[in-house]
Amino acid sequence: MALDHSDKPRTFKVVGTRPPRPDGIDKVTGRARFGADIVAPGMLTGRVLRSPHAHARIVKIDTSKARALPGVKAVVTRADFGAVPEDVADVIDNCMAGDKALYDGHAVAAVAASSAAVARKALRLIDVDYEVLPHVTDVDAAMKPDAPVLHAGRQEETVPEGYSQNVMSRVEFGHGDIDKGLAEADRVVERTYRTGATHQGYIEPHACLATMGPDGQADLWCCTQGHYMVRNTCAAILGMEQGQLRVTASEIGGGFGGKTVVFLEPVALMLSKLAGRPVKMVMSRSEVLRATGPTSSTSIDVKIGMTKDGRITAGFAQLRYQGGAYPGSPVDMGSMSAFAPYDLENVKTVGFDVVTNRPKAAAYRAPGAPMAAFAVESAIDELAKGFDLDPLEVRLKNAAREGTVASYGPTFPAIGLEATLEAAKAHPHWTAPLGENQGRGVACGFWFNFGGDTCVTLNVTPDGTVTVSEGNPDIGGSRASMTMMAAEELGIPYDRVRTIIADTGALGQNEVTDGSRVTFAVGLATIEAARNAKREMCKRAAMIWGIDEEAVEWVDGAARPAGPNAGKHDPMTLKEIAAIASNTGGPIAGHYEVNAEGAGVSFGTHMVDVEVDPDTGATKILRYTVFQDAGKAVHPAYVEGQFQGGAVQGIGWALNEEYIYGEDGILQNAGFLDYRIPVASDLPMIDTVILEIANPGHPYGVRGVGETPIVPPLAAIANAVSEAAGVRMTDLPMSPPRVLAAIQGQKGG
Amino acid sequence: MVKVRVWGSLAEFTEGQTEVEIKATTLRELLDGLAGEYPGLRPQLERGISVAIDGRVYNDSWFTPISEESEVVLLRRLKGG
Amino acid sequence: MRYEAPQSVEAAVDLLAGAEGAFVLAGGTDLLVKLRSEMLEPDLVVDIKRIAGMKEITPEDGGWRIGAAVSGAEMGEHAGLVADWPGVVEAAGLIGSTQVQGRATLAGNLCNASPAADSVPAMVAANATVRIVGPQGTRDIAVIDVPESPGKTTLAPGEFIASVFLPAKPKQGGDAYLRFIPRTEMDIAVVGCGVSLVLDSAGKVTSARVSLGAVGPKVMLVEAAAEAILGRALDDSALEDLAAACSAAASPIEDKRGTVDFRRHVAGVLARRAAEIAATRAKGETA
Amino acid sequence: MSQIHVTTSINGDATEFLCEAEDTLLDVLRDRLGMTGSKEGCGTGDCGACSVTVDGRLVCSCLMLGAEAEGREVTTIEGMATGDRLHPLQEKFIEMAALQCGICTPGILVAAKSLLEKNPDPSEEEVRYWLAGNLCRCTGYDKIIRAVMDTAADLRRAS
Repeated sequence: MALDHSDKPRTFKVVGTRPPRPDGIDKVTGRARFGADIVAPGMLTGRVLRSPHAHARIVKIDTSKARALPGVKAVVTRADFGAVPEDVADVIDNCMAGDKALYDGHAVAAVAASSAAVARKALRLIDVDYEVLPHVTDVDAAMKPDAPVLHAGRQEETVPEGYSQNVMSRVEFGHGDIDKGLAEADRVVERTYRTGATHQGYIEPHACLATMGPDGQADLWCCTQGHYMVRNTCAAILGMEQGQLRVTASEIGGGFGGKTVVFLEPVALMLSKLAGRPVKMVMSRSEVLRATGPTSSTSIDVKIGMTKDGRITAGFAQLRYQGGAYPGSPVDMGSMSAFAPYDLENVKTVGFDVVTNRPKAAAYRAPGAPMAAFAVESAIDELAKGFDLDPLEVRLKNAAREGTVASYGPTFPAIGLEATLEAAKAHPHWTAPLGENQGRGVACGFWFNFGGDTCVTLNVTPDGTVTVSEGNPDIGGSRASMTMMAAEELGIPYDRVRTIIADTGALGQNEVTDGSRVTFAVGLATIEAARNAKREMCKRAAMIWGIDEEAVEWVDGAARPAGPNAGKHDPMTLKEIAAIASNTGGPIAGHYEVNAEGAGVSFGTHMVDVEVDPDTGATKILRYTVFQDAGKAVHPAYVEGQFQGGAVQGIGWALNEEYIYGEDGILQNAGFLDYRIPVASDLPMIDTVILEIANPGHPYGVRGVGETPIVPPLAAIANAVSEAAGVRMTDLPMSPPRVLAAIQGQKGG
Repeated sequence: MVKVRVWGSLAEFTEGQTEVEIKATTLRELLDGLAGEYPGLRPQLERGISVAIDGRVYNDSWFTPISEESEVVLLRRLKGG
Repeated sequence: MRYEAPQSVEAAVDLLAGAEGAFVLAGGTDLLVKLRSEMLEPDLVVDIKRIAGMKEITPEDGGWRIGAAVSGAEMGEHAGLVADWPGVVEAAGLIGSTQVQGRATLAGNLCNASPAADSVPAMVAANATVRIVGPQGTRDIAVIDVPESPGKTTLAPGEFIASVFLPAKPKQGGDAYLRFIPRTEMDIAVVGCGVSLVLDSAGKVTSARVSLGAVGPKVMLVEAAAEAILGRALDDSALEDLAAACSAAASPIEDKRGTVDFRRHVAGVLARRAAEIAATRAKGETA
Repeated sequence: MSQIHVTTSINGDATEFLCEAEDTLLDVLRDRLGMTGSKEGCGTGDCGACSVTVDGRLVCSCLMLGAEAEGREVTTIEGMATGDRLHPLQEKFIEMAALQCGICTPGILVAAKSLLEKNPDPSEEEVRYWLAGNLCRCTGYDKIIRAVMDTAADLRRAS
């Protein structure tokens, strides 16, 4: 695999500029077609019936009255799917409940009807006989041996005795000797931190349009972060061959990890199969909140020791994440990332993956890491302040750098944490004066970043323009980045390249748009595809000139003789070579397929000023600055956008967002009215500082940037609020009632 | 022989060792070697793991070369958002 | 469901009286949410916006009559209304987003009968009345007498509110409304407080009305709070007493929006802050 | 149940449609008229993605019945550009990367245009409060607010 081709420091012509995105006009005129924006002839409307109980055995479902309603064309329950392969069993059970409904909002049946009104009516005619069971939604309660059990007999061998069967697995990471380290400390902070469950909160609800014919061929249009994943998962569930199912990704109205799994798609396909007509399904906002992936809520014990000069002698954390109704919370990611920013001799994390009667957690931007960082960075802040040490200096003193053995095992190559801390220290924000009831917080964050299976095909048209086909939905400007990298590599102007997102029939397997992988991995494949096309074009020029193809090089968008021995020939531009492609062997293309492993990790440091109203506990964000290593910022405006968006999602998580369950296990706030994501008037501008410490694993040095920005904010804001309020905040969200109670408790105590 | 570091909770299945030695020149040989020497690791290997080789993370590329000097660390399978 | 848009009050009354499950549509910002969530399934929706006068603000007896379909945005653009009852206008202006402001009405906010309705404490403090039309004719009642319990009003079947009347602004009077929400916009009040007061030339309170929202099953007029400041200058001690009276009067529940302790405490905090704004306005200063 | 016949103007074009009494204006625009530029993010007036103007007033089309559009003048995102000329806000949003996924963009543009028509020189705070009912989850609003302020400044200079 050709990953070790990192070019020496180079100057870029296109990369690093801020051209208009290719899909810009579609998106500002309303022409862009998102998940719900498509129709098909004869289309039916699909709707889902959802459990009103947090935990119930489904004794019987009687759909006969619904089927008899005029206009109803198909009704589906879990029974229609039959047995499915083991690796998708939980997936289909989450899309359509089997023996038990495991959370409020769990799908139990679906209909396809001639109109939305008929579909609505049909749902009411479905009789479900539920045997209501005791439920549990809190992570600590779910771990107790006497907690109601969701799944019996599925516990991994890694879980010790004494826990409920809801504890699905246990992981442990670290090195050194915690007790020895703690003994060396001048002070030890030991606290429990809790975070509420938050939702990714994309503005576009899940939507799809499925068409399946009696010949077994199917077409699916949907908003997803990965249409290849949708294809593979749906094919497995429906017992189809992957090649028979063509999935086209619509424009996607946000995902943040929440659209890396299927919810409606297999159901729509089954409805279409049974009805023999296209079926469109669109979730309502309340369905999105009740039944699609939120994050884990967590409970984390931290114990950190520090010497009075600020050296961390030991770090321990026990992390308990509930991942909703099925195993697979990101507690392993949290456990691996918790102490990743620090060079520690003694470090240990233990993680428990717990199931509860809540919707199955889906990935959310650096899944698992923000909560762990919240706990660890809060404790470090408390220690630093206790010794009256500068919190940035303390972090610098302990910062991981090249050669540090990471808390999760490997030795770091060149990384950018110190650079972000130094930039933070030098920034005017750090020394700006603060007023009464105001506080400043800082925190660091880490994310792994991924690569994965990736295909890119680059075609040269007869008139010398270039089209790039990639297989990853463009969630925030990636078409622009790919276009830029192709133009850069080919040495042609940006506007001579057009990038499209191809459907599953057009390219090979592509990993989901996740793990901050796209600019890294698809970018790498785009560059390599361009290099292959260049090689071909050099060959064509060599044919024309009658010289060896090795004697031709590609410079500034044209083939040239590589040296004096190659003879004197005028350069042939891409356009000139394209024009004679038919005469020199046929169309010119470059393609590249790779499992792009070796992504570079990423670090960031956030700084925030807040003001807390001591009479109401309300927090106002006054100033916010993000410092992050981007490796190489391909389109800096969209890099800044990732930093800003991640920070603001973090602000929501820190201050107001949370899933609120009643005693009855029913979600109380399934709407944007009471699931309170930040609005424009809540916020200041979000300043950004992009650091560029090249990733040796990418030809241009690119690192993923999308996820890291959500890791530090929870702790940075908690540290700022704690300073402003004069009391250490350990539970998120720091909603006004919680902050006011803490302030009053402090006064009382 | 390649030295392989395993994470804490896997040590239970490697006779308490957090570092084991496996004869391997590629990732595939490494995984096969681990499963052969330490059958207790098999459930975890089947669930999927990531491997850091000299600080870079690999998931599936069997023929990624590993040298005796390589730093090899088993990781939980990484997933992103 | 049937939709009708009658041109006269009489036609509207006939339609409403003639159908079970009939609902009035003015701004629709609550009604459509309930339709959408299937909380309501009306047989008939009567759109009153095409009835003459429903979209008008007219001077009357030194005060202002506000048609039932006048939106918050329209109120905010009416200079006379803003000058006389800034608290009521601001309260109406707090309901929802700019988009919601383009439609939401005082009458609708009142008839939705939510204890957390923003404009209602402000109207109660201003001693506003409503004109109700119905099969039995026309009657005027105080705003405070409209809500009965959460989601229920005292209006009889077939009746609807045709207009809201804000009385003449007292000389040296001022009003204010404040609410607490977790964000800066788009939330439902966790606590709301309306204050309307009149000061004498020495700055002492000669009359006051203090109301609270979201701390009981319906908006309440807190007479003890008004008494606490009556005859006094609004110094720290008077404001403390006002706050204490409001906290004592609050009988909130704990829900997804706030705790009992929080609501009690913040009721006092808001009363104090709102009284200071109202007093500033009473002195003819801008606040 | 018979459908309601509505005569209205949409983006200046005389338009007639039939709808059910319970259809919202958003349902009509998207499902009956094929104008899918207005988006449904919540259906409850909390996200602003369906923003349109009716007789010049900014509203959520999900909070208005289609039948209420009788005789009104509705403008949507589809009417924002003039021929092949983008509105200055549309141009600025592209230039300043004021969108990421783009789902909230139509509603924000319609709302911002309505603001600038009413207030050509808004402060940052005024822009933020005017747009508080338009949720964006990608951008953190920074570039959106800057783009609106910048467009306002351009328009003031041009006039």
